[in-house]
Amino acid sequence: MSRRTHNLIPGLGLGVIGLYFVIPLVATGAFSLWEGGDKYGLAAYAALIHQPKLWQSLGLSVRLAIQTILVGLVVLVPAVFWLNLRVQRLRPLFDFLSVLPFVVPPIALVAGMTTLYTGPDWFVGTANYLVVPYVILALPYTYRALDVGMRALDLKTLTEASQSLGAGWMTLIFRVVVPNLTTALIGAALLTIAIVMGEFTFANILLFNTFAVYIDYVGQTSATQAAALTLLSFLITWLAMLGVLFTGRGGRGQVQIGGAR
Amino acid sequence: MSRRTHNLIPGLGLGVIGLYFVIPLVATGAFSLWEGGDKYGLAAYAALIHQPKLWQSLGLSVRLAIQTILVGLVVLVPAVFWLNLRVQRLRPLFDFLSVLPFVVPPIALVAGMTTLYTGPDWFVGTANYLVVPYVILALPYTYRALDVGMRALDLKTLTEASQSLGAGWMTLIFRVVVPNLTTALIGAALLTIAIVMGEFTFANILLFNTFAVYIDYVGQTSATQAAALTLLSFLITWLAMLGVLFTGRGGRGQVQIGGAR
Amino acid sequence: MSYLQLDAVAKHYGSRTVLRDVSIDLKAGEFVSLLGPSGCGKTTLLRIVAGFDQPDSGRVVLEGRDISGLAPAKRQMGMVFQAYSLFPNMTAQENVQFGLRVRRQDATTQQKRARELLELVGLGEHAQKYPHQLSGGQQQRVALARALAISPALLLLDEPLSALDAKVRVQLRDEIRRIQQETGVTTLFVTHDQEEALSISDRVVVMHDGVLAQVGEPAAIYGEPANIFVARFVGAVAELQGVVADGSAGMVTVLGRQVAANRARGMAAGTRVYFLLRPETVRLGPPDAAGMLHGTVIARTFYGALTSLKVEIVGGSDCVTAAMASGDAVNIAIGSTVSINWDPDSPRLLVA
Amino acid sequence: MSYLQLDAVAKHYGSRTVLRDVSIDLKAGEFVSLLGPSGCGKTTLLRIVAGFDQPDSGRVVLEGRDISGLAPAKRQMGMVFQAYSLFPNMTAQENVQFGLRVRRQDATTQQKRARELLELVGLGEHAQKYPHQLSGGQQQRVALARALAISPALLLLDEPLSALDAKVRVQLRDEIRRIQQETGVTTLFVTHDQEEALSISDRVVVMHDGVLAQVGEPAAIYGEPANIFVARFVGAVAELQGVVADGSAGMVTVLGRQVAANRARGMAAGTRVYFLLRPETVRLGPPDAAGMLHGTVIARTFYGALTSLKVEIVGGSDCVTAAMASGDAVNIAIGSTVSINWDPDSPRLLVA
Repeated sequence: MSRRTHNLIPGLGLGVIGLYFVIPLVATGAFSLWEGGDKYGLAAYAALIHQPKLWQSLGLSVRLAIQTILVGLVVLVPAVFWLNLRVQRLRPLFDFLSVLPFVVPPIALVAGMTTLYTGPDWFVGTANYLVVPYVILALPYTYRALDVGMRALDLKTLTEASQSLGAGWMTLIFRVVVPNLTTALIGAALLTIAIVMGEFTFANILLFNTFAVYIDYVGQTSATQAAALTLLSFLITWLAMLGVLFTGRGGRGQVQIGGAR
Repeated sequence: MSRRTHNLIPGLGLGVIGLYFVIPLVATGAFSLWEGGDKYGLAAYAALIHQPKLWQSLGLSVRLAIQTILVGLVVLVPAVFWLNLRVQRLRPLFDFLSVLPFVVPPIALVAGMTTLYTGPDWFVGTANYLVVPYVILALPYTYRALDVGMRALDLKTLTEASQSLGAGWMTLIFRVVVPNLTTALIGAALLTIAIVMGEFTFANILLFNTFAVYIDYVGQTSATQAAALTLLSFLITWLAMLGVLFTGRGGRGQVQIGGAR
Repeated sequence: MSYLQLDAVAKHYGSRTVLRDVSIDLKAGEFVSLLGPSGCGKTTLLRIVAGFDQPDSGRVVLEGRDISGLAPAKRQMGMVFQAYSLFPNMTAQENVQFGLRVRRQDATTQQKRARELLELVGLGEHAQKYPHQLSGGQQQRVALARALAISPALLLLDEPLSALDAKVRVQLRDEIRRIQQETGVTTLFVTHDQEEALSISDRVVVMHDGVLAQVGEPAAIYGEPANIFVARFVGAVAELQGVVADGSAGMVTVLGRQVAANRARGMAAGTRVYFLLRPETVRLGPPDAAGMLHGTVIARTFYGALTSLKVEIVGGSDCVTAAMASGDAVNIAIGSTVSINWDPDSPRLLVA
Repeated sequence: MSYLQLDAVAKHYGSRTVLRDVSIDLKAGEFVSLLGPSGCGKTTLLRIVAGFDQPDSGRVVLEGRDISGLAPAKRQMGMVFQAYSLFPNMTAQENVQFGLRVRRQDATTQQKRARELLELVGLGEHAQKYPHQLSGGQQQRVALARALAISPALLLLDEPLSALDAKVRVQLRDEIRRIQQETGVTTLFVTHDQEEALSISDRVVVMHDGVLAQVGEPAAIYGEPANIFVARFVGAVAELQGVVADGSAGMVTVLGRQVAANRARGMAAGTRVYFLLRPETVRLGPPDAAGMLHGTVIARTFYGALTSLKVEIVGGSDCVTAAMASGDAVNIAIGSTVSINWDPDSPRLLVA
């Protein structure tokens, strides 16, 4: 096989993946502008803007996203730090825990949660209840983002350097670790937003009216409005992802050079 | 903060995460054995075994999982190989593409697919149609597993060594790359199984009767049977994950030592 | 009294013994190198002094105070690491100030001291640069300045030169020695490179498999190796099998010939010895001269000032290496037969 | 006719020029080193010869055939890399056989040849071990055997020693030279270590910023540096500012004194020159002797056989370094005043 052929094949693979994302987007876009027959216009968008439920669901999703980010970081930053510093041998365990959310089918988790929710009465259910599964859902990305960031830092050497200079743990974390992890932290936060904004299974089954649930609800009544919402949802999450991409790029350069051995 | 305190905090965080997984499991297990009143037994399990729909849905999910694995690996192995070998600078783009599935809310993707599905008539829908979104859903894990495996290999040097010895691309891939990636490949496959077995949103909305959909369906008629199925589903996916954990461990050692610099 | 005292320090990882009852004393202001091959325990020993590893038994005593239980942050030791260890988010100056900032010194003092130290390591003009804007050698200089900024009780250097290019390595080595002598800080330096250890140290501690093979001044380590491991590890040496022939006359039988070696005096005849010749003590002459041994030149290696000739000794496959000024070596062709001589004081004998 | 010919090879990465019209000829069986600091283009040049990088212009000609367009796999070049490059899933023997297997040789021939080569690199007993069971030095030996197994048209060595410990590095260096001479394979060796290049090569190519600074035999590179970069990079040298005082008598004014340097003969009076003295050509004497210069000994560095003394010259802050047998250096105390002399043939002069 020549070199050129070799380069074509994965390129083709990427192209196919790309098309899979682009075709539905374009089709959705076109469809959202359709007003029946030969007419195209912004009617679907106009109709949506005046629905208070849209803004309520969007607000709920944003609030949940922020709560999820905070809880996730407070739990994971020390855990991943500790992993990289002292218990490298536990990495397989961490890797295992971090993929559990994909492993335990969400539907099974929901069934478990529903059981608890409808069975014994003592487990109260508010929308905040969703933060727990969302932290779990965001776990793999938050974990990965933090782990990649910390690994690139040569954390062990930096920690020892900082200790030999007399710094305590607080100085170490807030003056050395966190400032060099801003990229990773922002990336984790943006990913969490994307996930929470898009999560449907839990919210739907547990009967909370989040943004994703609202899209589905609209879809049942107006196909063109659903298409318009879908585009909006794409927009929000893609913006979040572009954020990840660009912070990731800047940070990559910084980390790569600074942490080089 | 003393060293001991510091070690306690992340330990606590892990414990909380662990509890979150354990409590529903135990509760679910107890509930699945409940036969009303004070009676406990295996009635729910017995009732399930004789439902042909259970086996049909399980079969469908397994078939979809295998198809997804094959399509995913054929697309991704060359792409990740090419990334690691020639286009390291495209890594941010790959990272970006690989998280798209979380970014594009599944519900939005489904809405897009439904639009295409119900709109123009030329897009035919069979259960195989699900393989496309499932490959996309599995993309991040397959990508990560392959990328970690290939990075640990110092692929560039191995490729150049192999080329300088006169090997072509086929020899390189099948004699050098793949034999050193078995761990990564098995890991990717098992993760894909776990994801496909658990996926609910697409199958439910597109009206295919996969295993996860069946769990949900049972849950609406018999709470105890749903609990039993949930446990079964946990079992399958946890076994798959334990597989990942153990192959991951063996391979880690091999890769670490062999590819050490 | 000794400044730093390592007292029977032992360390095991599982069933593997890394250090067996190692005891070393350092005088104040001394520059001591820990020299040995990979896995000899030298880095573990340094890390125990720094407090990053805990000994299984034994004590680390600094100025009479047992610091074995003290956290690394309390030990007041400046350390330079093998890997580049500067904080990537801080400039060179901020890195150097870090230890002072932790000690809550006032900003002016911090800046003044950081400036001084950056001047000392020759980087006064790079104070505002970030680590990724500095070369590897410059980063290690900043790391040195940072370690010195806290006026450390002890300066610990963990192979700080091994990631650098050969030329930079030699420059920074000389610089480290100069700075250490200027500041007078007691220093412990870990290296696997014998030339590095010999050239930079007041005393060298040669380690092997977790024990001390020899402790002494560079000239003593090189000139009077205490055992065959040290003889082989430090410097080049030709190693022949010998038997003491005459302990009163100082004669040893090597390859069937009696040769002179004053150090055989007093040894019992019949004692088996390693007969060791440093290349620079070997003199080659024309084959007709009355040589102690004869041989054939089989290889020549040019090192710049010196050239070494490898000579296969007649009557065996053993070789000796002779080092001489490159100008003199030009006249001896490969393949030519030569006589081999040495001053009877030169050979070192180690009982085999 | 030359065996390998690099003909005006140029390479740019974006706006950065890595190689500017580099031309080198190798004779069959020659061992040539590419020597230079990081970023001088030596590795890029090697990779262009191997086919892993493409030159922007220029040709690579092997035995009269232009191979510039040939894929790496077709070039029949054995390469040893800086990073450990053995296939982790194969034993040492399988690694060595790999190239033969690709060439579909029969199994018996493969095994026989692999055995021979493992014996050649001294690893006959480790044939069945996997890479992770071998030390770094052993892995590089296997890599060398693997590269030689295909009877390469050219052996390419890309800093194969730089990841190894100092002692292992020297051993493997000598081994590589021996094996190259036994097999007679034409070899191109990349290194940043001048001692490595001088000691192992038939010819050395010193590179600087993508151009050839000097090409020649090790003795010529060391003894007659063509420019100040080579003089500084290869070996230690004291560098003084001089002005030719008398071109017919061979006198140069250095630090206000007229000193002898035969190479000034024929140069116009008033020419500004770098006045270069290698440490081994500097002779120190008692201060009352009629020295060309006088100075104060300010530092002593022990290297084993040799000791170098750094002398600050009276009348300036310039220094010269004198290297001498360690036994002789013992008698000269730090702080003592000495006279500095040299053979008038020794100083090298480079027009500034």
